[in-house]
Amino acid sequence: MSEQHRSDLEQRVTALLEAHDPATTDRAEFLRARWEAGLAWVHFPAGLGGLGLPRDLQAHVDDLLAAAGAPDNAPERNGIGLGMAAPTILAHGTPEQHERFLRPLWLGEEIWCQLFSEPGAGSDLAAVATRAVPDESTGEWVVNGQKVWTSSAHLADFAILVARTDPDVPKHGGLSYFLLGMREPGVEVRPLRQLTGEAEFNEVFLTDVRVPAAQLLGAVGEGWRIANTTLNSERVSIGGQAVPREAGMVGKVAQTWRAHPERRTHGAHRRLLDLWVQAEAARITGSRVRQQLAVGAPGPEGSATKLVFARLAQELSALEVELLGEDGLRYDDWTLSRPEKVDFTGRDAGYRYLRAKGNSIEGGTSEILRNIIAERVLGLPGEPRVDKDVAWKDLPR
Amino acid sequence: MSEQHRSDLEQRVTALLEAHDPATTDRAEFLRARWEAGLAWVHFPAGLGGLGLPRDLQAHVDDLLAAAGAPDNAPERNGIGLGMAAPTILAHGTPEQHERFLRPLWLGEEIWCQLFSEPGAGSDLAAVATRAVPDESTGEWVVNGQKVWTSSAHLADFAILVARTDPDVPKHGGLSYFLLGMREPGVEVRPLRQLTGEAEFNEVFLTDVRVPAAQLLGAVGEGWRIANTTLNSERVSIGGQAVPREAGMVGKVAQTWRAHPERRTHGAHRRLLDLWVQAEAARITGSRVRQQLAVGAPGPEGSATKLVFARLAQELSALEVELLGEDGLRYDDWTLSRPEKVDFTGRDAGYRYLRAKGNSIEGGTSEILRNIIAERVLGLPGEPRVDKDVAWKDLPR
Amino acid sequence: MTAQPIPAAPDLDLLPSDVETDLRRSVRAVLAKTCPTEALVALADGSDDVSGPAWSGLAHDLGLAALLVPEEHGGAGAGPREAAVVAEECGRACAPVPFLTSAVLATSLLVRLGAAESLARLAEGGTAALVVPAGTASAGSWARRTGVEVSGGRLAGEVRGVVGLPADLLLVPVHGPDGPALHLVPVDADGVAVSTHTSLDATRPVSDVRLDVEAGTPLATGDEVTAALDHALATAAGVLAAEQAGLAAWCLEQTVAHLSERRQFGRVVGGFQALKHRLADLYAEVGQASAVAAHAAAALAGESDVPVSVAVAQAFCSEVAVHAAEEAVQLHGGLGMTWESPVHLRLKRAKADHVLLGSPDAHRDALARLVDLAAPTPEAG
Amino acid sequence: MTAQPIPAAPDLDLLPSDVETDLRRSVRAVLAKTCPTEALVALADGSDDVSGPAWSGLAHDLGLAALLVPEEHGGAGAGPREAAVVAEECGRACAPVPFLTSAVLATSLLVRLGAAESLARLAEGGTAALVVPAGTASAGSWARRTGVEVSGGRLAGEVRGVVGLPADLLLVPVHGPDGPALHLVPVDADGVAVSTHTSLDATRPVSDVRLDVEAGTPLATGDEVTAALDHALATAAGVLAAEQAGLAAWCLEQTVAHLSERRQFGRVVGGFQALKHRLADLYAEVGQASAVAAHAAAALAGESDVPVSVAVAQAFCSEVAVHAAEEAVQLHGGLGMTWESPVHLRLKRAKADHVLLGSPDAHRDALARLVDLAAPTPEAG
Repeated sequence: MSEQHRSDLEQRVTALLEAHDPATTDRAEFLRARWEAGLAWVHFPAGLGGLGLPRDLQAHVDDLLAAAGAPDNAPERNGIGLGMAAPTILAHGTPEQHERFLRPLWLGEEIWCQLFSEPGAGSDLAAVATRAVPDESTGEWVVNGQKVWTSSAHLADFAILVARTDPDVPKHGGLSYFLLGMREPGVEVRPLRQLTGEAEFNEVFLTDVRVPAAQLLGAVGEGWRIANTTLNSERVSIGGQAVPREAGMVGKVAQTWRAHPERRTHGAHRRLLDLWVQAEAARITGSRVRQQLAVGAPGPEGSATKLVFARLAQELSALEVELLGEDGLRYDDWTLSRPEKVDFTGRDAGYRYLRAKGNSIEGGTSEILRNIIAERVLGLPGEPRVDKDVAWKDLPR
Repeated sequence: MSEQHRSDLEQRVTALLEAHDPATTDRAEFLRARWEAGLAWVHFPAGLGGLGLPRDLQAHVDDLLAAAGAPDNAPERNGIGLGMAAPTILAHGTPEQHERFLRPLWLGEEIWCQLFSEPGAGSDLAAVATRAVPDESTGEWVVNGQKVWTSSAHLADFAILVARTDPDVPKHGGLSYFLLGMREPGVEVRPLRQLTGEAEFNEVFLTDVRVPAAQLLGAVGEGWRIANTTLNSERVSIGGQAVPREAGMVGKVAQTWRAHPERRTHGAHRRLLDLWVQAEAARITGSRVRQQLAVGAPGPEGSATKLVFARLAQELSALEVELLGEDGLRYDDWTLSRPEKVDFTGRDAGYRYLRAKGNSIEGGTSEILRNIIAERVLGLPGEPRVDKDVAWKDLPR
Repeated sequence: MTAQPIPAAPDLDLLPSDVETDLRRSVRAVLAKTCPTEALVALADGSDDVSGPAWSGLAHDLGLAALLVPEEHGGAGAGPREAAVVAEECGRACAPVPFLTSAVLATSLLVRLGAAESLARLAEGGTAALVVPAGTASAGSWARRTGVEVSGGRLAGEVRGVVGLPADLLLVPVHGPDGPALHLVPVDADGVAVSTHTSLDATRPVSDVRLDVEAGTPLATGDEVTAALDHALATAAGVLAAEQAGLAAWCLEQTVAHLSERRQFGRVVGGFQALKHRLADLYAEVGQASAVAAHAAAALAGESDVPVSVAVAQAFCSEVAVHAAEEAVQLHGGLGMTWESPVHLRLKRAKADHVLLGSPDAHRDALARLVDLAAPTPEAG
Repeated sequence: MTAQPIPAAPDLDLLPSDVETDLRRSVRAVLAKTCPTEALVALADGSDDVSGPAWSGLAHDLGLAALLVPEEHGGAGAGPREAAVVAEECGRACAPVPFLTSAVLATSLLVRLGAAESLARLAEGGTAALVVPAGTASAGSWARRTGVEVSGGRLAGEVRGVVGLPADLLLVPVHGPDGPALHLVPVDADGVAVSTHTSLDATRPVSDVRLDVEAGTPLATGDEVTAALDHALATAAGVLAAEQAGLAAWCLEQTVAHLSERRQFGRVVGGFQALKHRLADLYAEVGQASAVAAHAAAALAGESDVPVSVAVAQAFCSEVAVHAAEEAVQLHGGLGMTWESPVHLRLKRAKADHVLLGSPDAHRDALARLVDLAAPTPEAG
């Protein structure tokens, strides 16, 4: 069956390439043709850039097109759009919303960001205080609040937003999910500088921002459930690629070790060997997770991937700074910059050390991940909840 | 003032020794004379073996008497009696109870044990299920239940007992505190063998054991409050002595290292040095705690002493086993024995490794100690309690 | 400082085959029946009602004594992946059987040296033991320690700390006048004295072997012995990692089960967050241990990347097994300290396994050489 | 293998005197006023409104530049215990002042070498810096690295990674033809080039110093220099432990305070047990760090047990400070990652302090020699 799909797909790719030679076709035109051919994301439905095929066939299409020199849709520029907004819109949107948003999203014509976290709602996302109130006269929603840790907000055209529409019910039930235009009046984006000196993220202040009724996703009060679709998409997208031995942080440290015999100490040697083993164990575990996914039998081990990655990144970069001795006391650059993605390997050890601290906080803290493993994988009881049956407005804050 | 106390005490000691030359006086007679002189425990009241003086003066008396070759009351044989039962009886007992119990306890004529823990009430002591029911006809209490982890039960004449007298109120309120005769009918003591092969402790089965009304300590329902007096006495008694550098477990491991150059590896060397530093840090911290106590200003650091001790004992003994290579695969003796105290240094490394596992469980688990530090020292909130306002009999078990 | 590239990682199949899954089920059933906790505990008191039935179940009922014996010698002709499955179950059950020492270590050595006659006897249920100190990780580490010498036509010497006894046949590597040689000595030969110690892990006791026997003709000599020892020790070390991974998984599962039942302070103890977080961390470790053990078995089966894969697996799984067992004892509270508890059996086995076939430190030292992470020069540090 | 006994522990007074308690209060008040977080954060952007007022407060208002200068040279004539109190507060406040580098390290060296004139200038508020790599733990570790040479009547060479600059006076140990010598070089002398780097810890920047100056007469030469360097470096290392203990205590207190305020899931976050247990463990570490730092200061003050006490304090407190700062960042969540937060300042300082005056590894290596725990011989392992 899968072989049938593959050969069918290969024929479609060949047809696309024959009709639109990448060497002579304009990039935008080629991408539009790829969309029309259902080769954008083959697991999406026909008519929406896909063919309704299994998700894992996409990699094959991408490989074939890349080999032929075809342009791609610059997915790194729209990670949240492709990884989070698109699957959520597909799952919970109306046909009109599918039509309006998915194509420009995939083509990279519209960039997306995510307005979830708030100063008072980090790990406890359901505590968001940003309010969305209907304007009876226009049918629009009027949004007020503050969001934080928003990557790409300064580049984005749209945002997926979770906001409170009913403060009188317990917190999970009073949320709704919106598609908010980032170019609308009342949206103010400020860079959020981090301990590295950079501002990868933003704070977003929303003041009487208007959202058309057609940009409510799902029903009023369904925001929590829909947000979980988004967050689960995020987890799926982590750790998908095969990794060679000594890739990433461990390779950096190993290179430093090899390059500086004069810096070696027995203490550092033991830590290096121990971390090398741990990094290799994590790599092997990742391989097995991918093999399980490939045969459609995902194991629960994947849930620990991020936890382990964060710890290793932190311990390895800490060791690297120490290996450098006095040179580790330097820093490459504190200048405020606004990188579009994290450049772990292009900068110095001190940067890696500081930036890696975020690995156990962003995208679910290590503490929350441990809760999730303990409860969902090991089946241990959840925390006693004091906020389940209390109206949001009555919760202590 | 303290100087005045000291010289006064020295005179009393001299008088005792003159009247009862240790070289020629019968041991029991000497001890009785010491009791009468108020030199048994100087911080106890006059007439009960003491003089109502500060507790820290006792060490001076003990030193003077030991230097004169006087017999002591073999305190190691009655640790629970002296360390836990006596202060509790003094604090909560009636004059009649003081008269009846304290003198034979101090003299070592009556040995005591502690009947607190149960299979279902370990860390959660207030959950004890052993019942004490009054027999209206005789005024006695009738006790039924099972206790565990009781040291010296097979040697003891009396026990301090916490039992439930009212199952219809929340659990902390339904407990009472008794002085139970261990030679009474219905008391069955069984050795409780541990992973070391030894049975340091016992299980005690209580079947219709009768306790006279006069052996209820404090009021009915006060058991929880009184038990806390006992447990606080226990904490005070831990870690009281000055410790030389490299004493205890760390010394054993260091000796093994020095004795076996052929076993040395760089990995073990780093761990040894790290643990040596940690052991020295713990020793220094203990010194400061003692200095604080000596000037009457106990710091909160003492609360972490047992936590740190347990971890170090475990890590050091683990390293020692590894240092021994194949010799570490041996064990000295699995034979069931009933030692009266833990002999950490007289046995082999494997024994130390296994026995040290108990250090983080007995006398308050490390988990409970962390709770206590977090709540009482750092002031963080307690766990959400689901059992505070529920009648004991209605709690899930 | 030479820019010698580190060995690239092969792409190995880490998922169990259907055969392996069936094998696991069979082994688990046999061990569940033959290895009750009471009987395992009684081993330390010198009462053995368990090792016979357990080995009989594996060796005779399932034919696993001959798992690695080639078919032409009457065996199953299976490989390290299947052996790892069996070992993982032995680790879970804390089984007192010579599977690792005889059916894996000794058998691999005999297979490599083509000892047809001995293999046929093992295939029929006989057992063999390699007479080296238990912590031996490689031919090199064997050669660095004193042992049995051959001179005047006799093998003589003492080897302390040997595992796998009792066994029918002793495989004795010796330092001979012309380099290493491997001799086969029946355990009942004149001049063989085996003294078995009181052992920390009573499910795999340790012995001293003293020999003063007629040398006879060695099975093999020279580099062939060295290569075969390295092969057999690596195979056993990789399979031991699976035993450790199985033991660790059992500890995690038992602890979660216990804490899901036990109540204190009116709550299920497993619901206390500090314990949940420790168990989540342990879960991550145990999952990785399982993966690296599978990787080592696959590397051994494919004869690719063996040195690195085995060293990683031993360095990692030895530590995880001990950590899992220590956490299990602590989180079972007083109950885990009692003689009747199955938990301390795993603690003792994990601690002994930590020494077996090379400590994690020794395997990390091996890695330092394999992946060009050289130690400091003596002047430094 | 020689039965050389390990140094016995002296019985040192570990409790603060009333003078020390008053001193602590004064220093804390000055630093609270002069070191606001915004100003400390701005240092990394090259804007310094803080180091001048902070040092002025300590040096001029409290006279602490001259804390260790003997009274006959115009100083306070205090000792390491008082210096440790000041350093502990500097660690808490993350103060960008040359107290450790000038008032402790350089001053101790000048006192030991009897440099009356220079000491008088330091007592008036001048600053001095020892021109050695920041990680130098002893005269021996200084001697193992290249540095400034003296030849043809000139001092020439480069020393990379120096802390304590800017300073008025450079203390330059050199490798001369007749062994070590110590030269005093005014920072404004011809041929002195100081280049200060962008530093991980902007509150204590790192510089490279290049010298090509007239040699003049050294302040001291030979073994006297070696002994004085060892004394000054040990004093500074012991006092640095107090800085680290203070920094760690601040991190713990701030984290507890933050978690006592912040709510998630309807509960005070500090009430979640997993965090409580981590904070309890950190509390134990921080308390021990404070005790071992006090012990090192007392040992220095009493000139007994200095090498062991200082090595223990550095090995222990360096790690605790980093651990406390890392936990503080993690447990402050996203907030701790922001540029405006005071928490990351401590992380950077703790990580830099870890290198300063010898890494924990270097101090553990020193202990190995001091307490007869010899490393493996090269053949082993």
